[in-house]
Amino acid sequence: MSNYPKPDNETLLEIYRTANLIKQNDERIIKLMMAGKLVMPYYSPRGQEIIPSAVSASLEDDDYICTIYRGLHDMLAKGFPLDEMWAELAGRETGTCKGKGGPMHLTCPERGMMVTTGIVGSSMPIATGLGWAAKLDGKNRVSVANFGDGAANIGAFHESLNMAALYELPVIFICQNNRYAEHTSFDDSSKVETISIRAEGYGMPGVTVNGNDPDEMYGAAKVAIDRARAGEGPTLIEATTFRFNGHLLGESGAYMDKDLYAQAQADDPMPILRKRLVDEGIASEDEIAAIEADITARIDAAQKAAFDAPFPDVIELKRDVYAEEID
Amino acid sequence: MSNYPKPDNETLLEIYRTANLIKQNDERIIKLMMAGKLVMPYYSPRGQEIIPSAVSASLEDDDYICTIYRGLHDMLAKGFPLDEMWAELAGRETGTCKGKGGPMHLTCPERGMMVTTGIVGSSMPIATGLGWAAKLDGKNRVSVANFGDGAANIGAFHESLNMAALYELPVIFICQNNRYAEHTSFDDSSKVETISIRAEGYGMPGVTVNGNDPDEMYGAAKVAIDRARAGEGPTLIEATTFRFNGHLLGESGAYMDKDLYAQAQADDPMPILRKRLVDEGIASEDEIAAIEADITARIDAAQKAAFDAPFPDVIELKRDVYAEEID
Amino acid sequence: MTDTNKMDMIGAINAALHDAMTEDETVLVLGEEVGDKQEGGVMGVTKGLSTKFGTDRVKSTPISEQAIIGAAIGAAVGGYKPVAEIMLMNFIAVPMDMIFNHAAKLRFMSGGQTNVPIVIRTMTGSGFSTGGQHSDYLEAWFAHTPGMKVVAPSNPDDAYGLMRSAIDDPDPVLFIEHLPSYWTPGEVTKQRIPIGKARVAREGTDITLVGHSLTVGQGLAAAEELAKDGISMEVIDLRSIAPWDKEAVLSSARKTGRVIVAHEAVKEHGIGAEIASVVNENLWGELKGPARRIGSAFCPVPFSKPLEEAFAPNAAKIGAMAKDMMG
Amino acid sequence: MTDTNKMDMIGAINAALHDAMTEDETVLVLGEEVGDKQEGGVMGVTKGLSTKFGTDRVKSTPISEQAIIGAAIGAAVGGYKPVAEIMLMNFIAVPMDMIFNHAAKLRFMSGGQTNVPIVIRTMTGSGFSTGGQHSDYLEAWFAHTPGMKVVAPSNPDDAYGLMRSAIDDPDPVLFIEHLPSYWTPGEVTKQRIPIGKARVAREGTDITLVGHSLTVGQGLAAAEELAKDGISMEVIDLRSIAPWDKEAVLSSARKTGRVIVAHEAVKEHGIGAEIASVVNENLWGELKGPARRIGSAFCPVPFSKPLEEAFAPNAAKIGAMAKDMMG
Ligand SMILES: Cc1ncc(C[n+]2csc(CCOP(=O)(O)OP(=O)(O)O)c2C)c(N)n1
Ligand SMILES: Cc1ncc(C[n+]2csc(CCOP(=O)(O)OP(=O)(O)O)c2C)c(N)n1
Ligand SMILES: [Mg+2]
Ligand SMILES: [Mg+2]
Repeated sequence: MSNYPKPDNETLLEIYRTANLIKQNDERIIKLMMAGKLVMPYYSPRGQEIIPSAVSASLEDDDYICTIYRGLHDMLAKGFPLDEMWAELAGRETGTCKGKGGPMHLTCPERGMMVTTGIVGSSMPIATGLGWAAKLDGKNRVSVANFGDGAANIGAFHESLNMAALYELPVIFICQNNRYAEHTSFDDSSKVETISIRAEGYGMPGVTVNGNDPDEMYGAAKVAIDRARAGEGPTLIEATTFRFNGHLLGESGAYMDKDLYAQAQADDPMPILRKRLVDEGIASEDEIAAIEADITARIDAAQKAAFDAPFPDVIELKRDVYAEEID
Repeated sequence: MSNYPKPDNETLLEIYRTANLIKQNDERIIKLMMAGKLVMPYYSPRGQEIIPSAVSASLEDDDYICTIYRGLHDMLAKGFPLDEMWAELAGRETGTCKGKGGPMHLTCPERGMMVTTGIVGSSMPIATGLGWAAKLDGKNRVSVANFGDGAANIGAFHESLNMAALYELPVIFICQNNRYAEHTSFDDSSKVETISIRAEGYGMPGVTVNGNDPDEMYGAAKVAIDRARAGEGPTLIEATTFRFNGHLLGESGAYMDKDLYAQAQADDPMPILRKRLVDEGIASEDEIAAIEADITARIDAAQKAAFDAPFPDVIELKRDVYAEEID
Repeated sequence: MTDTNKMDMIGAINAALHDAMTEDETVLVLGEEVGDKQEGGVMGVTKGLSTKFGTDRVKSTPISEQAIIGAAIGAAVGGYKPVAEIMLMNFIAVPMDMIFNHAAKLRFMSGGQTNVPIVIRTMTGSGFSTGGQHSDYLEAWFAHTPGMKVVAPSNPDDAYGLMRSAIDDPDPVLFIEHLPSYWTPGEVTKQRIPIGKARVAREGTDITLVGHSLTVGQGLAAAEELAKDGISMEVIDLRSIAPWDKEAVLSSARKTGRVIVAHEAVKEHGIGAEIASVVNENLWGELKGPARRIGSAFCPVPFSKPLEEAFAPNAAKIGAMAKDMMG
Repeated sequence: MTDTNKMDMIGAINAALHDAMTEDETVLVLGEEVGDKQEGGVMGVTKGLSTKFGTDRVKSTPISEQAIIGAAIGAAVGGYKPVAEIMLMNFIAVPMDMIFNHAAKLRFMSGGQTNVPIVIRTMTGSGFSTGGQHSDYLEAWFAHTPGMKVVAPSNPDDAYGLMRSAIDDPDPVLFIEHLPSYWTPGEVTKQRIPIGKARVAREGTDITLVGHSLTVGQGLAAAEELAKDGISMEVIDLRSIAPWDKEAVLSSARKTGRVIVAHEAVKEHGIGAEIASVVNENLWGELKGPARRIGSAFCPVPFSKPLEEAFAPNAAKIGAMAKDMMG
């Protein structure tokens, strides 16, 4: 890991900017949900911000990603437009999916955000196919599959990794190991200590890194992405992390190991990175505050525009089922 | 592997007896199919006889096995009654499944032969469940899942091995790696050189042995079966072998690597074991010939009884769909 | 377990599992999150079971739907009666092979030598803004599958009684739980409800509404309204979808001469088509018009509230069709 | 490719794939055994494609049905038009999640931003003694799935034309190949056949037979026999099952006043139920009796020849029902 390329100061600041957008966005959603203004199932990515922020530092707009219900962080890091996202969460016709998809199916092909799925494991086979498309295009594009630790035990994981390795597809499999799958702890779902150990069984490189550490996460992702772009095939990255708001917003969290939870809270990557930026002189407190204020303003605007927009008309039930409208 | 327990002479002779039954049975089926007297899809196990013969030496009647369309060898080694088997192949009402199942679904619970499936990979999850039942029973029974090299790339493999390891179930996963899945070579289906390497990814022991060598196969199976009986959990055994009659009887075999095929023929385990029995003085040529003649007679009888029996009545379409007959 | 007979659906199913496991130690439970360490199921349906009956009989599983159903099938073939949970009905597409090709067919294919006494519990139902992959009704797939039984209680008493019968049943039963009805309380008599028998939820003379799950309550509400206009609607709660109670439906249809079948699954190729066809085939000449059907719109379940509401059947749609049929 | 227009179904589908791949380089092919190294498909349907178009565009896959469909979906979302093979229709239960929750829904859930222009080829049909897991017809599952289209050619000309239209189609199309018809030759005009349009295979005035795949030929044979008794049966070949040609069926039904829908899938909850219901709903008062249905017996496909024959529909059953309806 010491060999990993390190993010430069500018990149580190960019990682923070992205991660802060994710964090503030999450906090705003929760606030509105608590106030009864947003009604939806919500799987908060709070605590996992660094992973996609560090990964995306090496991605281009036209690289592909697929993610899951717990994927707002992945999407925002990929550049998902805030306005369309908020309008979608609010179920409005101006939403990126015209209000038809909702939080679990946010999609934005212009930013390479191709598929969001609510079915555990299903991001992987589809990202494999996007990797095939990318390879055929011959433009050195890559495809990223995000999924959780729980998803690593489902059949689709196995088939996808084997196929991607066999065809040497430019796919980066990012297992965000947040120690829990719903209420099931990582230890109760498998005998193994890391998911990355499975990579060898497909003949692909596999690493476990601290996903909350921007250096490690950036480095591992960059190596994998470069490898994929160079036509050398897929990589499995297990990024360890923690989800601070449990599985589904509103749950009790009683199933969680208290010590593990307390430790994770103490290791919250957001204040750590913020402090580091200041300590290392990468940005001043004022500069960071300005960045954060700017993000707040963007979220304000997106939120307002979303709630001002109309709901979709019921005719939409007949549209987008097929290319042609149903009569 | 040198640490493996070795079969004693009696066991070795028993392995030969079983393997010869499998071989003669296969040859008879092919003869009748060529003559148009048996009509069915047939997946010959010729070449793979040693594997189940050596495994079954350590199994009891009430141990469970699940196998696949290419499974006559596994079943005969487990003690499947010849008469009912032949009657089933001939589609007669005296068949073990009353003629309803046919070659791909032969079942004989009295001999622990619980499920035969035509769906690649599906023997594994079910054998896992039988392992759970065996563990609950508390009688040190084990459950064997037979499957092919091709099946090792399907999702059910992954889920089953992970679950069996997690619950420490008494399951022995036997991957009969005959180098081909239909017309796809092992090398074209995965980047890895052995299937057994995947065991580590589930936290269970995995070994690759020469399935055609009775010593190795017996030893590896005995260790795994003893381990399972002792409550220490599952094992993945990859048994290398070759299928001499291709995937489906009647195919051209043109897809097969000629050198590989020639080498496999030269390594045919049946004459090798036969010669060894004589060379090592375990049985005389006459004794072996008598064993073989006895088997021939048993097959003759089973075949005759099968073809003398009546076909099932069409009322059977309404029976065994549910416990109660459909009206 | 509480002694009072007033329970909601969650409590009723929990009580049924509790009672069955107490009376018969071959009854097992498995699925994601079902153990008490995981809070006894995402909705608490299995609460208390692992504590009381132990984690050998109550297995909280990895996210491995194929292995869950496979393990249930294996344990069933090995003499147990597993109740497997597939958390949401949409996820049942994942282990579809295990259900369709194995659970439903093993009895027939083995000529009655084996059988698969499993219950597959699953929940579904739109109304919680969960979008396209979390609230489909797929009962028609299973009703089209010989070997499967399907039940769908609309109230706690039926939930208890049908669960007990499903567990008793020697064949695989899909048990559909309507999520939005989980918290509606009702009297629970703890009587078994025979599979295949419908219930007249309200008597009437002008028109027959055949429903299950959601549409029973909607039918009752519609009947209440129609009564004000002097239209007397009989409401039949199917309770069992496969087999369904032809006698009850036909005798009501004979009386009223008008039939509406309503279900939350999309109308096209839903179970309403079969029921309407049977009604038309049997009562031609006695009916005042063709049996008609109400189902959800022919599209995936939409996220945005106004669309989700327009998507599903409701009392008003039933009432309007009834009036239309009364001429 | 041969120049003559006389082809069997295998040749026609092969020609359609060949022509589509030649004209449009985004057309891809994937599935088990589809490459020439593997002999171009188990029945040779994809023969020559990998040699001509290369193994980047024609991927012979591991046995990984979820990854096959997932990869097809991903490549489709990435701008390609993959034709994926699921060898036999029973195996389609394995990737059911990929088809039902993803391929069929992505267009709608993304609000039309993405679409999934894939074709899923699969073969089926009883008659070859392959038993319970190799010859089911499951078209009703997919017709019940908003977002899917389903076609099922009964002859080489339709096979070519429907395949070309299916590949052109911007939405997922399930393409059902009737195995026992593979070798029946016919004239191939190489015209596209529009999806959703039926064909009058034989004109008649007394009764309408609606069929597809197997039952078209049976209907024609039955019509020939009925003609001897002075009964004139019109035979409609649906060609497309979803969407199906309501206009064609209703206008024939209006003319004859009597309708039989025949399919090889089991009768109960088959597509005949939907078609019969629509006919009855629309033509009440014009019909001479209710639309009726013929399907296979309600059981898994049996192995034994006499049972397999009794299981499926045939010309005699169609003829007998027609006579019965003529009174
Ligand atoms: C096939 C399937 N099974 C079960 C579920 C229900 N479910 C939703 S999220 C989840 C846990 C997933 O855990 P993990 O993969 O670790 O991702 P995380 O939520 O922790 O990010 C489960 C079981 C599902 N959506 N899909
Ligand atoms: C899910 C599924 N996919 C495809 C098939 C078709 N098929 C039957 S056997 C076979 C090859 C299996 O190869 P392997 O697992 O190596 O077993 P072997 O036949 O060599 O014993 C395939 C692809 C199937 N039966 N089930
Ligand atoms: Mg997790
Ligand atoms: Mg093989």
